[in-house]
Amino acid sequence: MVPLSWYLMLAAALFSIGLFGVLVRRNAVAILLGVELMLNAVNINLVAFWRYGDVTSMAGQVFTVIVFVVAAAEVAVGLALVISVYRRRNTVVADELDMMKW
Amino acid sequence: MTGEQIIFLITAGYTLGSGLMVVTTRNLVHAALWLVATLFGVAVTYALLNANFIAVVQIVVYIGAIAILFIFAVMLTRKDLRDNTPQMNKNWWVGALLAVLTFAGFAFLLQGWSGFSKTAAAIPSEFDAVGALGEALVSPNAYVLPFEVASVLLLAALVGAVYLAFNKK
Amino acid sequence: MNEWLYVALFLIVGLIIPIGAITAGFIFGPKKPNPIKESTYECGIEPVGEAWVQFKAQYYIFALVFLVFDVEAVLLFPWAVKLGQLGLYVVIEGIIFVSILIVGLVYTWRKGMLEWV
Amino acid sequence: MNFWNDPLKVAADWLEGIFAGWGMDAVLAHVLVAFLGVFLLIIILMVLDIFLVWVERKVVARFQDRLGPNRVGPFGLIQPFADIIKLMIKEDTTPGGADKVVYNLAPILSMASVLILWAVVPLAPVMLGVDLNVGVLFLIAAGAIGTLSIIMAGWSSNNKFATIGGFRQVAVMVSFEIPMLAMLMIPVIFSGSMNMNTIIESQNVWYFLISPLGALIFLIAAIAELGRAPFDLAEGESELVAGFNIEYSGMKFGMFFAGELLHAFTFGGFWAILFFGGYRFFGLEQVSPFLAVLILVIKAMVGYWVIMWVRYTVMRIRIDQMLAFNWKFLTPLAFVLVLVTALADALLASAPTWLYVSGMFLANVLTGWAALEIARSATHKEREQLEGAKQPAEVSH
Repeated sequence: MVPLSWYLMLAAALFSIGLFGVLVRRNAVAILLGVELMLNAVNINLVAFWRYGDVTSMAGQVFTVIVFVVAAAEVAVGLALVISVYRRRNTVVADELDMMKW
Repeated sequence: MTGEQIIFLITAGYTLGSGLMVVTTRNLVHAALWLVATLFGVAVTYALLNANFIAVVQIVVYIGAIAILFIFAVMLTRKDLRDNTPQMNKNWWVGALLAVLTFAGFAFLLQGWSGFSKTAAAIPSEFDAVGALGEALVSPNAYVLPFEVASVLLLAALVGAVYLAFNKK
Repeated sequence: MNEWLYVALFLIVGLIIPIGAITAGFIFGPKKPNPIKESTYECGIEPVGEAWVQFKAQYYIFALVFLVFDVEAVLLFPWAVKLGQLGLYVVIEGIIFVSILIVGLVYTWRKGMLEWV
Repeated sequence: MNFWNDPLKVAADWLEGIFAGWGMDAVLAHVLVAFLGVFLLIIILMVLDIFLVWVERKVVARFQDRLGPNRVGPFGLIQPFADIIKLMIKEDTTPGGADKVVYNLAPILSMASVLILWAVVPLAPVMLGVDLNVGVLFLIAAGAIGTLSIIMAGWSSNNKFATIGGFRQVAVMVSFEIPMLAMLMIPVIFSGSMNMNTIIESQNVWYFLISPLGALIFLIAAIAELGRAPFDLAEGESELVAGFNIEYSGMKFGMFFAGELLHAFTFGGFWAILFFGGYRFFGLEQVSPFLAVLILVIKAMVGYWVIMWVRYTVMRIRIDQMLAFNWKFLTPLAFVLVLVTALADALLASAPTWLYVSGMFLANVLTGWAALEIARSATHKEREQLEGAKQPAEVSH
């Protein structure tokens, strides 16, 4: 039997990988890819807690489904922003998007 | 070591390995394809956790829609696709350090938690998870409000994204 | 173990069969590559430019609308399962849920984003 | 329990007994037997797939008033095997600059996404396949892998026609996935389950009779999902040369081709399962599992024939027409139909069967008629706007 800790560690590792991607990538699309990894790590936790807690209480699965919705919305708007910026500035490198800095 | 544990370890290794490829691959289309591989591994994890509905939805929504959207977006912004500039920040090691510290922090925090190495009880044989999820999503004293708000959120995302991607100025 | 084991078996066999077929093709087929053979096909003329053409943003819009409705439809499945047992108010919830998103479709339509050209 | 009533179980028990006799672990023996069963099923499917090539060519020949393959073997039956040998001994070229791994992975995934669909197909009352409680969504999940394989094939070929063809195909496939998802909800609403077998078991009246419009929309969406005419713009020879698979040759092209045929047959089967009672046919399925499988195959063949009939009768439509048709007509209609069905189901819940069926049928017909009327008046208005003022009276409408 797999103990809960294994799933939690998997989720933590995946979250850290996603965080690494978000922090170091220069391309805005790649940063969003990292965000997806982090959201998935959260979902693994939610489903694991559902399975290892009270199975008849569906809160874990409901929240997972809601996270799917949030992820979809995030990707839709995030990528639309990237495309919009690309059409105006002709770049998707996050460092060069410094218009709002001053 | 039981068969289930072996399957879990293979899945976890596969998921984390492809996750690492997502954040390190230079070619963005490859990164998106590695993301698909990671998402598939996560779907297998859900299947191992007996969350059938979530596992299938993971594939339908993430691989079927979100990954496709990513690939389309990469093709639309393709100027930076094959350029020779570095794909990572100059001080990437700070990010790496932070990520490792985050992981260590999680591990440390979880280690002290009493329920950390809990094992799962068997699912009751007559339990209908999909039906229970449906009931939870629609019954007024459970999660009907998040269910409806999800719709509003999707509407906002659609309107916002359409507006953003297409305001011609 | 659960029923996904059998799905995994289907996946494994489903991967083995095409890999085997392609490998057989690789073994039996001749292998005499040359640059002309390897050049990409373009209606009989020399390939012009590179293959990574710029795509129009319309592809993104359709994928976007698809994503939103995909998530919506998936959310409706648990609703559909429970429909027969819970009565009329569940149907009304579903109607509200769908109509909110139809508003989004109408907005996209009105903005002229559902046109291909 | 004898072989004719439950062949799979008898064979599995027999084999497991043999493996146990060799001193094998019981779980391992079970998995091994299951593996062999799956392998056998998929081999049968591949042989059927080869046979489908002949069926398709013969049928299209009849539609186009030709004879079709008739030289190799009786009625040309050996023709597809000759084709296979040709594909196998053909050179497998990889275009220069192609992304090799992705390029080779795409046909494999394309075929696998079709084969894995058979995991959830209930062949007979005792051969349920995988008894998955989310079987209906599994259909879409496998389709997602297929979509991905097309994007991979188109992108990795390093050919602009392949890339554009692949992206167009994917845009159409994902668009038509929405009405298909919505129409999958209709059997789910009636049966209260996403399990394929429960859906079949609860079809005392074919769902086609309860929801004819749903069956029709599902068929249209399935044809688009398959990328067949009239929605086969990926193969638009005049515009895109051959679409996403232009650079593929030999067995890799064969995988795409065979995958498409088997996919069509599979969706014929799913059409039969979801709307025509699957393996059920007036109690005949209880006689013998073999008869039940035969019934399912015949129904799937009929579904496949309908798909071919559409393919060879209707002309190809343009991508803008296709997407407009989907998003401005089919998707709203599909969702309205789901809501109408849900509402009628709730209202007619306590009605006797005949009233329920006729009420549902009427609701469907009314919805379809209203949708057609709205579309007609809207297109008339649009045409008037485009063509300016009304034409002289002698032009009939």
